[in-house]
Amino acid sequence: MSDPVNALGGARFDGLVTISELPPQGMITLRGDLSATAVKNAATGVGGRDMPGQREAKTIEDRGILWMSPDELMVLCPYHEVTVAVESMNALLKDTHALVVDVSDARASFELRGDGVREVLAKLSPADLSPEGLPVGELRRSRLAQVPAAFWLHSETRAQVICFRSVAEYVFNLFKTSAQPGSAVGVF
Amino acid sequence: MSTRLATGGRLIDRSKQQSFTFNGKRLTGCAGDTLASALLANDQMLMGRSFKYHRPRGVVASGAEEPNALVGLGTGARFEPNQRATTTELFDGLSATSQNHWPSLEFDVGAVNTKLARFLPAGFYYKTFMWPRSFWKHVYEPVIRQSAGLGKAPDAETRDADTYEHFYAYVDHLVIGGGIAGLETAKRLGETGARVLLVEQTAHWGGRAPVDGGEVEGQPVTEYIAGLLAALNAMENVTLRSRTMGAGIYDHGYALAYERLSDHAPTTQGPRHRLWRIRAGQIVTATGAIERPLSFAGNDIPGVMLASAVRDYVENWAISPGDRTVIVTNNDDAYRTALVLKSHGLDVPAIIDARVLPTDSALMAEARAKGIAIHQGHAIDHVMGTKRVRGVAICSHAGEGGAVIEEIPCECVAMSGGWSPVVHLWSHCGGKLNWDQANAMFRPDLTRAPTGDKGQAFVTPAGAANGAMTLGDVLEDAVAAAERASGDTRTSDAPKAVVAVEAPLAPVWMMPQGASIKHRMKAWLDYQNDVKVSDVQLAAREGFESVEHAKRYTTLGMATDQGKLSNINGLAILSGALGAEIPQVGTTTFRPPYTPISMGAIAGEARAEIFQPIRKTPIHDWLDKNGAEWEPVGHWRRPYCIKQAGETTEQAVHREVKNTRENLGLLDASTLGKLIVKGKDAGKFLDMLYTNMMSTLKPGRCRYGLMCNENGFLMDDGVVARIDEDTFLCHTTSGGADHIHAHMEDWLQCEWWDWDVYVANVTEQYGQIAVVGPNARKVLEAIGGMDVSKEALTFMGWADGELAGIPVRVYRISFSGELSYEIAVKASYARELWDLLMSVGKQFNVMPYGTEALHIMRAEKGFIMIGDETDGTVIPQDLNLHWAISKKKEDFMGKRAHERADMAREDRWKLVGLETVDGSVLPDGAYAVGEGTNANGQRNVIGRVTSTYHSPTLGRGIAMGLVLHGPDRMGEVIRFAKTDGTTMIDAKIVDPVFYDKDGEMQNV
Amino acid sequence: MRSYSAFAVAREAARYHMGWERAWASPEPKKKYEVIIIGAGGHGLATAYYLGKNFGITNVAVIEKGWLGGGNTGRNTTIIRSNYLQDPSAAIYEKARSLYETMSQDLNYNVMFSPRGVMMLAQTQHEIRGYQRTAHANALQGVTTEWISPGRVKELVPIINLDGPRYPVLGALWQARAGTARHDAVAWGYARACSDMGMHVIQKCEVTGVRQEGGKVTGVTTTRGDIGCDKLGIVVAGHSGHVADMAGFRLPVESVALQALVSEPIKPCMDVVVMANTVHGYMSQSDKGEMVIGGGADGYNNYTQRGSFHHIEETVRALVETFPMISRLKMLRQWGGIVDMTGDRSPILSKTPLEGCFINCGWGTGGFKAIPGSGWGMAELMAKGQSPLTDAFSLDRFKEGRFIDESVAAGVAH
Amino acid sequence: MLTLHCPNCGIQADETELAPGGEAHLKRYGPGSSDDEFHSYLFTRENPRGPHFERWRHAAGCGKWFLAARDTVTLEVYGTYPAQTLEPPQDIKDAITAKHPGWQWREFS
Ligand SMILES: Cc1cc2nc3c(=O)[nH]c(=O)nc-3n(C[C@H](O)[C@H](O)[C@H](O)COP(=O)(O)OP(=O)(O)OC[C@H]3O[C@@H](n4cnc5c(N)ncnc54)[C@H](O)[C@@H]3O)c2cc1C
Ligand SMILES: NC(=O)c1ccc[n+]([C@@H]2O[C@H](COP(=O)([O-])OP(=O)(O)OC[C@H]3O[C@@H](n4cnc5c(N)ncnc54)[C@H](O)[C@@H]3O)[C@@H](O)[C@H]2O)c1
Ligand SMILES: Cc1cc2nc3c(=O)[nH]c(=O)nc-3n(C[C@H](O)[C@H](O)[C@H](O)COP(=O)(O)O)c2cc1C
Ligand SMILES: [Zn+2]
Repeated sequence: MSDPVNALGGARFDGLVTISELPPQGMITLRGDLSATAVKNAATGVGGRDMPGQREAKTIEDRGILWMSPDELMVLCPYHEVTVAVESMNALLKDTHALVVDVSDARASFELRGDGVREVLAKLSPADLSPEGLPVGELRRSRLAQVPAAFWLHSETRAQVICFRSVAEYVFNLFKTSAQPGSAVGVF
Repeated sequence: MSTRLATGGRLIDRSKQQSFTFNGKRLTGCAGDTLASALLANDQMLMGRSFKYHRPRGVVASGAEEPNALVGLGTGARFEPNQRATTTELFDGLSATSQNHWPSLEFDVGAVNTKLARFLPAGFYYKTFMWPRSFWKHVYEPVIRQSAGLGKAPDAETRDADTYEHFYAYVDHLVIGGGIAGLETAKRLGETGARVLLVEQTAHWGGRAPVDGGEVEGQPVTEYIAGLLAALNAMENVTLRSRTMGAGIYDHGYALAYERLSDHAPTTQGPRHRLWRIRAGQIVTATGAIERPLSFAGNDIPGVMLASAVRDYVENWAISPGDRTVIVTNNDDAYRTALVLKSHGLDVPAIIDARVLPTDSALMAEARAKGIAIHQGHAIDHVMGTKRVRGVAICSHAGEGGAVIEEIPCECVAMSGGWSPVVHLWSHCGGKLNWDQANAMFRPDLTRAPTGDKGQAFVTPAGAANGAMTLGDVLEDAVAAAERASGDTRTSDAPKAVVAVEAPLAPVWMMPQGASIKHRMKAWLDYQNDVKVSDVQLAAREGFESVEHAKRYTTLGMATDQGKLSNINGLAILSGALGAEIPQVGTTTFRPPYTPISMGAIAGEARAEIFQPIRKTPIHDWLDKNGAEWEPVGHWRRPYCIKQAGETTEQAVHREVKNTRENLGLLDASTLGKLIVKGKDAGKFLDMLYTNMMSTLKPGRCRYGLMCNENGFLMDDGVVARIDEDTFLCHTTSGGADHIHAHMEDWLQCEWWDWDVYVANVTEQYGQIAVVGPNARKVLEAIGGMDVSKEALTFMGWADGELAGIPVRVYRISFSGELSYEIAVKASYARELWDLLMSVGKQFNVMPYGTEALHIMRAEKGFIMIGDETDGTVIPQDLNLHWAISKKKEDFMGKRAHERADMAREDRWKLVGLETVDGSVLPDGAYAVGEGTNANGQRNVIGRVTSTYHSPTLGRGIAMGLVLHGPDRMGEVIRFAKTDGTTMIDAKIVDPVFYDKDGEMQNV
Repeated sequence: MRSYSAFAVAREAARYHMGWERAWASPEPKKKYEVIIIGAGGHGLATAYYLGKNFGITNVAVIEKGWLGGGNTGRNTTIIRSNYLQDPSAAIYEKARSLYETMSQDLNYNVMFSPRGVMMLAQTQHEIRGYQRTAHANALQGVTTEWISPGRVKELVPIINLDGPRYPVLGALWQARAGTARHDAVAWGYARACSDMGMHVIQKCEVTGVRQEGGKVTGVTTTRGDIGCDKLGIVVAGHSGHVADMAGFRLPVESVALQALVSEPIKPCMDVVVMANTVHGYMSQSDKGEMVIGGGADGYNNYTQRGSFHHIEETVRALVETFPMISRLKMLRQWGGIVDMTGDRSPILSKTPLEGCFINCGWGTGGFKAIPGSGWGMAELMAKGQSPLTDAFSLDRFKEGRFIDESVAAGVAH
Repeated sequence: MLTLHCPNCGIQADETELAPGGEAHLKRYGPGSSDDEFHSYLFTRENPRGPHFERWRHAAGCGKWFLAARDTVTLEVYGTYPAQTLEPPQDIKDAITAKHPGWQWREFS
């Protein structure tokens, strides 16, 4: 078995910001009662960060935990650890009503770097992308043009976007358009 | 003639000459010109033709309200019809053409309509053109269409060369209009620290004030404005955008703004327009006021302009509209125009003022002091000239016209009928208006503002838009608006302004007051649509009393300027004709956009490739490179077939079917929905969702299931696999994945939230490859890694394992009737597995197949297809799927619905197989014809085709259909009609399973 | 009533059009009428007209809360076609279409029915099958339709983009005798004809209550007083739920906002009506030159005549893709209407639980085209208690599960 | 263009992130119910001109359903609340009554 192949083979575009498709990333959907100890332990054990609060994205390198909804987390870990991670989480949750599923291959991720990350996103998403509306470290699930996506800012100049794998090319093309040279808005 | 003055011009840069063409003629203007000012500088008064009568028309206004000076702008892929010359900034190389005439602007055959005007009053077409009947379609309508319309249609094959984009913005305050009111309000709001966005439709800040003059806080108003701008620019929390029009206000604080990024500089990189979609806490409409024309005979002749526009042209662009300008007015403001003209050395032979004032007001006195003759109590009887003004004939305003006192030669008439606040944006979302009798205008009723999601008022007008007309009042209102919007009443006092005190205006709706019918037929209200005073009066006379009826009957206010100049005058005429008060008659509805916005901007980025998302499977690229003929399935692309060199589509499909039945076929089935359902109540939940029993399924096994909606109709089907005691994996149709996922979440969240069930959509986690055909097992064995023998992996079983080291889950299910394995593999490895199957499969004659082969094979087996056999009106019983409807379950979705009279009916059409007698293929969707006709004279029908194919396996047409008492009529021949309704095709009712009735092939 | 003609216009021109009489009277309500119709939209007025014309019942009042024709009749995109799938629909819409052909002459009012042809594009295999099914059904229903090739589509609509990268045009269902009409004129023409028969069209009179005695209707309460009647027709489109409530019954109806927009007028460039259901857009060009475009409906109850902007965006996006040359045209005006959507998206023409009270509603997004047919059937139903045109559209079909589902083949309902 | 507060994720969501789901607090009728009950469950709707209780899903967001009390004429939102609620909360009913004295709503169960 060779290496996993992501949707666009690591595509990249330089415009108002630099867009790059990120390499495969372990992503585990964890559904359960987020206040239950077993659920917390399962998440933090693999994600390597504390439990996030509502809408928080807690990440460090390729690990982390994203708050997706009141009963759902996305746990991030290195791609090749995912099978083991799922097993370990399932073991912890043996007696708890919870669901752990590997969704690493069902997603595509992009990184946006540069001064204009907020506005490149704000051309596509109806979310409030001002610093007040989306502080660094807050996860926003919304849409990018016509598809759902989740994104958060690691810093004022670096954003990460997760979407479904099948629309990776669409999303990448959207970014190519919203980051096209000469289209800076200059509001944030 | 109109020309450029030697000096002056606030907005132009004489050092930058720009060349442009108008109707092919090369002309020059200056940077800072609008197309209108540049044309006037070149003595091009005549700019277009009106809609109905093709009257010669010149520019009447200087801004967004312009109804006449519309041009076709640009060429080819950048051609745009109906662009207003007054809001088109000049650039080097601009090319414009005038509209609505043939053969030329100067000599227009259509102008004969002007001669016929008397026969073409409002609504004449409702009364004529009725006979002979066929003439409407073949004669009258084509002629009407040809002479109507305005600008040229872009060429049929035009592809817009520019791009567009959207931008979503959230602000506490959106201020629309960058006149002095908007600037002052924005500054006050900015000082609170709130997020403020200020938009101005033109390229310049300050609105009317720099032209109208005055002093604020001891400074000339222009300096005061510069100070405001500097302060605003310095505020981090304030964003200013010029060339950005507030286009519409919608519910819950939503607003659209239309930014024109490169219309003034078409060679700039980047999008042409940006549509801002703003969510604002509060919106301030500081949109100013628009001057009203006066209704006198000949008020549409080129050279008749609004007084404020004349002033603008002189001050902003150093245009002399003519050496001699007659002013006609009912208010003091127009005197400013006289003074401005005078100060530039131009002649004002007379000011005709409909009012009779006991004493001179300040502006009047000033005018008199400059030696201008003022004719009080007078009116224009008519304007002389055809393609441009030659002079005016004046009469007493109180009269009925015709008694001309004096004729005054002039080239320009500057008219002012008072001002109407721009209340459009205030009104878009329900803001109400009051009639202000003293100023003869509608102004916002602050107690009836548009309300937002909390029931709060969220729009506030400011300045002239709120009916404040003098500089001092405007500034005071701007401060008050900031207080209203922020709720903060502790702001400092309004800046003090010094302006001339004006005498009150006198409403004048018709000039002279008792104008005769001949005059009224020449007094224009709506210039573009050629609606005259007489038309509105005719409408009233004929019973079109509601202002909405009058609008629709006369087309008043329906032109591209949306009645910015005409509406108030029109409804005043209407109320006069009805003997009603103006407020009782009311206004028509203000609708977005404020001025027209491009379709491109509305569509935004969604064009071509990214018009809609295309979903791609991990195997998509391989298929694309290897001859896939794509078919859209939802947002997915699926290969209809995979063509080899030289093949037709049909040949490819038949080859694929044959090869799959004889050797080995591969199908990319990745688009199939895959939903994980887990929890101790998962079985119970699926029992509710599926018509059959799922809770009894054993781990390791699969079961085909049907889903109905609550209304009883089939909505999806698929194979459910039980993974373990608590976990199921439900396959859905390709189109159904998201929908069924949402359906499950709906019931779990909203009805059975106490059940322990979680659902996850893992559709895209896996590529799914169907390995199908007699050689299916062989290829898997050749690849090696797991036991796929008949014994180890029985029909309708599944197993986890590895193939050549790639982890897979293999389901032994078949939709083709052949030996078949569906292999789920992580999407990141799907391509690798596919490649492996293709290469190892070579020795077994592997070939990929597409959706059409899939459909044919399932039809040969008599399997139903959601969307073919079902259409939202079909219940499982219709398809003889009783075996899949549990009798044991007390309840499941659709069960109650099936008990209703119509669904329990004996004579519902039922599924059967159909074989044409001659072996041909039945047409898709054909109906079987019964005896006679129904009460409405329609042929009675007794069935219809649901799917139909040529079966390469059987070498004949096969079909399925729903037929009245079908299953009881095996062997009977029924007749299907072709689309001519008469040609019949005979088909025999047969069992729907055409191929391998005993299922031997799939059970090997 | 003086008749309209070119001659009359010329005669009037000589006296500066001072001699025209009112198109309809503006009477005070009487105490009682034989029949009251609530709602002076197209359907209400047509019902009244055919009560008079076909059944001689002229003691009729049509009561309108605003100005006649000001509801959806005055704000629709005017598409008239009858290529429906299900028999009952095809029957009533085809009846309507054929009445439209002679309406100008029947009413002596030019409603500008323009049989310019309506084309429904097929852009997926599924749509091809759906439209072929409709074509087959139509052949047996006496509705002339035709399946046409992409080449023929392009001939008829030169501005269309046949090979959009997303949804190539694979063919179309073509109804040559379908088209458009001047919507306001339909209401005005009927109102004038009703008025001429002595009926009362009473505007600015809102019905606020339905009066009944012993389970039988006796009249209505209005903002201009009580008015009695023997029979009552409720024909109020988006307000049906509200008025039915006054009459004491509830409906399988929800009111939502449906939008439309027009571009600035341009010279003729498209002579037929094109509907592209896959991408959700349709467009025609009016005689005045605007491109008339239908937008989507909100998915939630809404009594504002506004609606949400994203529907406009979706529609315009689809049309720019289908007709790229409109990209640089401009939207002039957008508006909304409140449409009444039933559980199966087909109309209701029916008796009601209240004796003597009839309802005609649920035309939703597509009832302009049905106006004369609906009026014809409704008048028969009210006069005789039964009509083959309306039989299938009764209220009880929802209880029985006997739906008339048109979404089956075509998807969109205009 | 509505904006509704999603009680599940705390976002003030734009209408384009939301999917409407029709009238709220309907009681499901299954086998054993009368034709009338079943018919009114499936089809008969309040469709009020005024306050309305309805279902919404934060579709392009947290994916969760919630309920909203919204006026169909003014579009005022009296409040949003969890989907797992059998009857509108009292504070929302109070807010409605304050705006529409005497407004009646049907029985909830
Ligand atoms: C944007 C849009 C586009 C459309 N496009 C098409 C199309 O292309 N083709 C097509 O066939 N159909 C179309 N339709 C649908 C069509 O407009 C309607 O189905 C049709 O006009 C309904 O006519 P009506 O007479 O039933 O209702 P309306 O014309 O709405 O008339 C009902 C009348 O009842 C009055 N009323 C309500 N309550 C009361 C009361 N209490 N007392 C007194 N009077 C009352 C109203 O004021 C109104 O005038 C469209 C609709 C819209 C909104
Ligand atoms: N004395 C009079 O009779 C009289 C009458 C009217 C105005 N005025 C003078 O006009 C000035 C009024 O100031 P004001 O600021 O209220 O109005 P203004 O007309 O000066 O400014 C309004 C501004 O809003 C812009 N605007 C309008 N609609 C817009 C839209 N939809 N989107 C973006 N921008 C838009 C205009 O381009 C303009 O710049 C004062 O100087 C006042 O004295 C005087
Ligand atoms: C077929 C059709 C064509 C229209 N053409 C125009 C037009 O050319 N100009 C215009 O201003 N409005 C036009 N309208 C829109 C009306 O002005 C108006 O917005 C619509 O009838 C709804 O009424 P309301 O906006 O008063 O609520 C048109 C409407 C329809 C139905
Ligand atoms: Zn949410």
